[in-house]
Amino acid sequence: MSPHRKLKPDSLNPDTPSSPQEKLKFLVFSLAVLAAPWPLAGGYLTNVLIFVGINSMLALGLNLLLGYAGQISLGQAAFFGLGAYGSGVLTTRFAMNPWLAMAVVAVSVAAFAFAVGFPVLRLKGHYLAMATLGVGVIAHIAFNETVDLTGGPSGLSGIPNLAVGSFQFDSDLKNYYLVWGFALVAVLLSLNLVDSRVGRALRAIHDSEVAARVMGVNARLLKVQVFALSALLSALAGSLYCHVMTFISPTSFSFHVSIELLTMVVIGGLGSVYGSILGALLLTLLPEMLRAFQDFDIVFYGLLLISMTIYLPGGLVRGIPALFRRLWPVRRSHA
Amino acid sequence: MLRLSGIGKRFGGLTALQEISFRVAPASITGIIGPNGAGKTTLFNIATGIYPPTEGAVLLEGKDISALPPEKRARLGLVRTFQNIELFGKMTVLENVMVGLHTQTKSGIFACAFRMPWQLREERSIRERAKRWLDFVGIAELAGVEAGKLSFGKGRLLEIARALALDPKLLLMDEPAAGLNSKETQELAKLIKSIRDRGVTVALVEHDMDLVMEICDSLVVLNLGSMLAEGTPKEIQDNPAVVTAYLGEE
Amino acid sequence: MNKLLTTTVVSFALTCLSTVALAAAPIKIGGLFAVTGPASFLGEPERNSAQMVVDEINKAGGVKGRLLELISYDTGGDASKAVQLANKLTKNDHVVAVVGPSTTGDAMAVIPIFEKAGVPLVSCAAGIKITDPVKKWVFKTAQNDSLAVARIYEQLKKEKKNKIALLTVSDAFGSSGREQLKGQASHYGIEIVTDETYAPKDTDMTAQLTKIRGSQAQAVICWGTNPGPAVVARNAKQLGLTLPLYMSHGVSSKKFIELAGDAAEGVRLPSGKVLVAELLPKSDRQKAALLAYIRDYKNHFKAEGDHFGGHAWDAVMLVKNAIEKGGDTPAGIRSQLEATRGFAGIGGVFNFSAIDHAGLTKDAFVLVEVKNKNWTLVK
Amino acid sequence: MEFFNQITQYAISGLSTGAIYALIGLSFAIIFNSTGIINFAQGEFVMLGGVLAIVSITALHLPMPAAVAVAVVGTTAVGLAFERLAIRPLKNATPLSLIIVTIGASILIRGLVMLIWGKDTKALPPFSGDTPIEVAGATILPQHLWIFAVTLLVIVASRLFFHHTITGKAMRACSFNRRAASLVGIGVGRMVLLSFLISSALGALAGVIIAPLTMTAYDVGVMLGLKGFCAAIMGGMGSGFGTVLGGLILGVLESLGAGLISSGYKDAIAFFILLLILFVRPQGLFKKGETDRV
Repeated sequence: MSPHRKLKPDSLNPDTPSSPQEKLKFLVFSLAVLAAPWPLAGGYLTNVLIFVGINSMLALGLNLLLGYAGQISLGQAAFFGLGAYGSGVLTTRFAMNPWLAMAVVAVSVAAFAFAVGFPVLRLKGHYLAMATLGVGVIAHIAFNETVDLTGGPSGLSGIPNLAVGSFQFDSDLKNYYLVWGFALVAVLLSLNLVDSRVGRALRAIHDSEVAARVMGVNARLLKVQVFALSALLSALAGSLYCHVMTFISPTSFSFHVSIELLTMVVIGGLGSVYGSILGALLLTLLPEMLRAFQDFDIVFYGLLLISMTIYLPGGLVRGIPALFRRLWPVRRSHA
Repeated sequence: MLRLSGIGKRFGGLTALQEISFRVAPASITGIIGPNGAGKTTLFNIATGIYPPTEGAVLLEGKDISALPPEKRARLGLVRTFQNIELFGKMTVLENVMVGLHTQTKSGIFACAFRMPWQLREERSIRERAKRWLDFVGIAELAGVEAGKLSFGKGRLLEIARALALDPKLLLMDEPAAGLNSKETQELAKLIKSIRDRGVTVALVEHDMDLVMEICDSLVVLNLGSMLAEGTPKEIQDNPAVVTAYLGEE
Repeated sequence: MNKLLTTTVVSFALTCLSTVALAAAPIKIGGLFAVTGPASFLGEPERNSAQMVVDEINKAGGVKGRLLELISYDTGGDASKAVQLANKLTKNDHVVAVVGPSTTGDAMAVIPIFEKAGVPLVSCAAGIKITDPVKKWVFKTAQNDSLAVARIYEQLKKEKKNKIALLTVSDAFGSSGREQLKGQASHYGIEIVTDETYAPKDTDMTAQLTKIRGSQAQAVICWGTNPGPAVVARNAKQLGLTLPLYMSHGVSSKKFIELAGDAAEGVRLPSGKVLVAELLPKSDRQKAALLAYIRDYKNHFKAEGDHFGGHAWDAVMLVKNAIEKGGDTPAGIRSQLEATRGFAGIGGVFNFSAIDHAGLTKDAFVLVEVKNKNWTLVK
Repeated sequence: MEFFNQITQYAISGLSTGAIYALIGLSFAIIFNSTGIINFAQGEFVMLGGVLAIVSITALHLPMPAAVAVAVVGTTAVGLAFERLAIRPLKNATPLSLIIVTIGASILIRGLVMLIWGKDTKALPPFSGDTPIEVAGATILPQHLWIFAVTLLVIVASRLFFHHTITGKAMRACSFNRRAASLVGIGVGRMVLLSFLISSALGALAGVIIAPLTMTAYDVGVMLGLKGFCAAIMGGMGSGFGTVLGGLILGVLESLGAGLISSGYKDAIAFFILLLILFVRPQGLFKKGETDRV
């Protein structure tokens, strides 16, 4: 699926829509995800991995928009926040069933993004960046100011855990499988999507919007659709986040979060589903790893961002294999 | 097939085109020629809806399509290639052609994400057809290569295959022979004729006069944004105004 | 697979080792402070104070012959991070009690974790929600905002000023204050005639103050933390606003006077007693603790201790006292915390009970006024 | 009358805040124009300018003019180092990777300032006292006049530089078409370096002159940078008058929004109006439309 690999004609398997390699890759990935908590023995890393899962969904949503369709968004935190607050408010203030709330919120946020998307995605480049940023800022202010509904800056507490019947998702391990269950489905569906008629059209828009339109691709509609889709994924992540945390406050949905997501996608690898996961994994774990440096962590974080962009321009997902190839050059049979 | 009626285009204060009117006959090859800056590419951009004309109308099979965006025109069978080749460089050759089949498939986001059975059927079918188009232009063996890595000549062929995949009624080609060597140009001439023989109307902008004279059924000459002449290659060759315009340029 | 096995064996071995070693090991206390981020003005002095008091205790021989160890993490004022770190403290570090977090948001986010894990949390954040309703494992040392508000309103009532304007910052601190200010107003017969807010990073509040100037207000109450209130004081001076200006305890440190400069003159605010420790009468029960805290802080950090740091000082001392009385198990510490009576700390005199986990009354606050670049007590 | 006075005060307050945004916006636009980079570290230059000036005064006991010089020179050095160490090594950079690098740099600069000079907010004494001046029923501070004056000076200077000097024209040429510029022998790399030099100096200057009003701390850069970015976008990313107008409009919108509608929503109101402007004029307020070339 990664369109960036150096391809010899035979390595792409153009004959099958979903090549066995891709299926195997997904299977291995799923097994790794399912097995990950086991060696961690319920330690706090399991908890960190829950957030990796949530961030993965967010990064994936942004990557579909940015990496595939080539449209920047600096306002993803708005949809994340709408999802979280939507679920939080509906379940606490209106005692709605959490699952129902999640569905209602996801659909409404997607519809909202769809409506906003029409004027916003007409813009290009830095104007688009600015407009999406504006959407993010406005949403963040709304979370802060609608105190009666959201609890304002002091946050909204008492959000219930998700439950199926009497089975409560009330421990790290249960939440881990809950979140990653969603994340895996999102990964699978995204993998399907990018290697399909719609995915090709998105990538076509990215490479040359004019040519894509001349080929009959309704670029404007498709961009708005994928914007809505990324909002949907973000909203779902938000709903999960609020039920896992049981407390939310506006700081978790600020401009910084949008920027962090952008960083995850670029560092992980634009236009790569697994890249989004890698980016989310790295940038969520990084603060944990840098904790040893105490106050210096922010300096290291900045340095890492700069050096990774310089030395791994294609993101981790392309950079790591390239690094391996450079370190252990394999004699390759050239056709 | 295609009728341009009184097309004019101004960019700010600059008049790029004025009073352009001509027809492209069905199943013919029409050449649009003229010195650099005559407004040929601008005319194509207007015909395909990339920008709107300042005045005048574009009619496809008698229907006014002036207000339609490029994607709608493509669905009506109006397709083009580009002077500088606009391929989807990060996609494979085969995928490029499959984008050309976009209008002939229907699966939406959900059908694609959930791999519905009909979506898989559709996918298999367009994959086959895309390969046939690659075969038609003679680059089938490059199906899996990233399009951005193709040579200019092969890229040109891919662009044609991609355009043909739309099953167009009318194919506009912007300088198809530019950057090709003489052997490639010869093959291109053959290809264009075979396209016409499949019933596709072709209009092309071209500087290579040998090619134009060889394959075109009729010609339109532009100069400085205006129509200079219209007629068969023979007539144009004998037209004194055309000769002056070209000689004047040199 | 092989690697997995190794990991498991190693971690198992480590667990055994640590259990064996526990008998001689120090008692581990956790700390969660927002040392970086927008709430660092709270987190930094809190972490410093907590570390300082732990060092001082250890220097003096520890608790019942055992050393204390403070494992403190920086939440950055980010709720998700706070949750991860709370998990780390309870699950990996196996601490017996935790002091912090610094902000109400962080505190509300981590409370469910401590409730579930059964580890006492002594919060340094002020939000009233933290201990109201009472939660089994959660205590707090920071004075409720409601007490600060009551202190100001009493003064206004005394001066017969009953029309006021609010200017609060739109973050957790400001909105909690705003809620209290609005909630208690009617009780004191006070009417709020304008209710304005500003964003934490705003650099100019003249628009809000202009609006206030045009209203009927007889006094302005600004609720925020540096640098916002300093900007407000300066803007008020610029506009020639002559109304009495009240601030919150969020700016009760020398820093405010330094930032606001001349504009700080005449500003009043409720503060913990640490600001005016020298001025307190000898009879004040807190005086000894306050002077000791100020002295220690100056020795350790060459800076002035403020009452935020005091919250952490109180928290650690409370935990230490509880360990002395009730042993080093989380449950033992919890029940001793709840039994604490008459502990004279920095924030006030604490009296916890089964129905009160905040433990302070409004005597914890004094009203101070800036005169000649220094704090004076308002009588 | 009181209402009229209020409105003038809102307008004047808005204009003075707007002038700050404009100045930062200009420094944004200069880098964008010659390199196409949206420099997310721009706000950090502003912060650095203010912090360096304060440190020079409090720690080094320098007089104000010397402190200003230290701040501008120091920040410019950081800007140049940033270009050399982070921007130049990026070969075939995409706009996105450039954004990430500048985000990284902004985090790095912020972190270093925090470690070296602490987290406390610091204040710089005003240049010429703080006795309010009355203008049409509204009051401003002498420092505001400094801001207006410097903004004006910068507009004039940049106009002269970009239109009447060889180097300035060369920089503009780079912004129009880098390839063509390099073909006619303009050292594009040098121009990029120069644009970072000018932009960081300008950012520092902005930081110094606003510090007496807004005070400064290691973390003020983000918000200021964001507002400057908005100003530049509104002005169509030009390096001249458009950006200044964009900044002023943003400032006045905020101030009027806070005074007349709701102080809590003032940023939201400002952004909402900016969005509407963008929807109506997708190319910014002051730039003529461009068409895709194929």
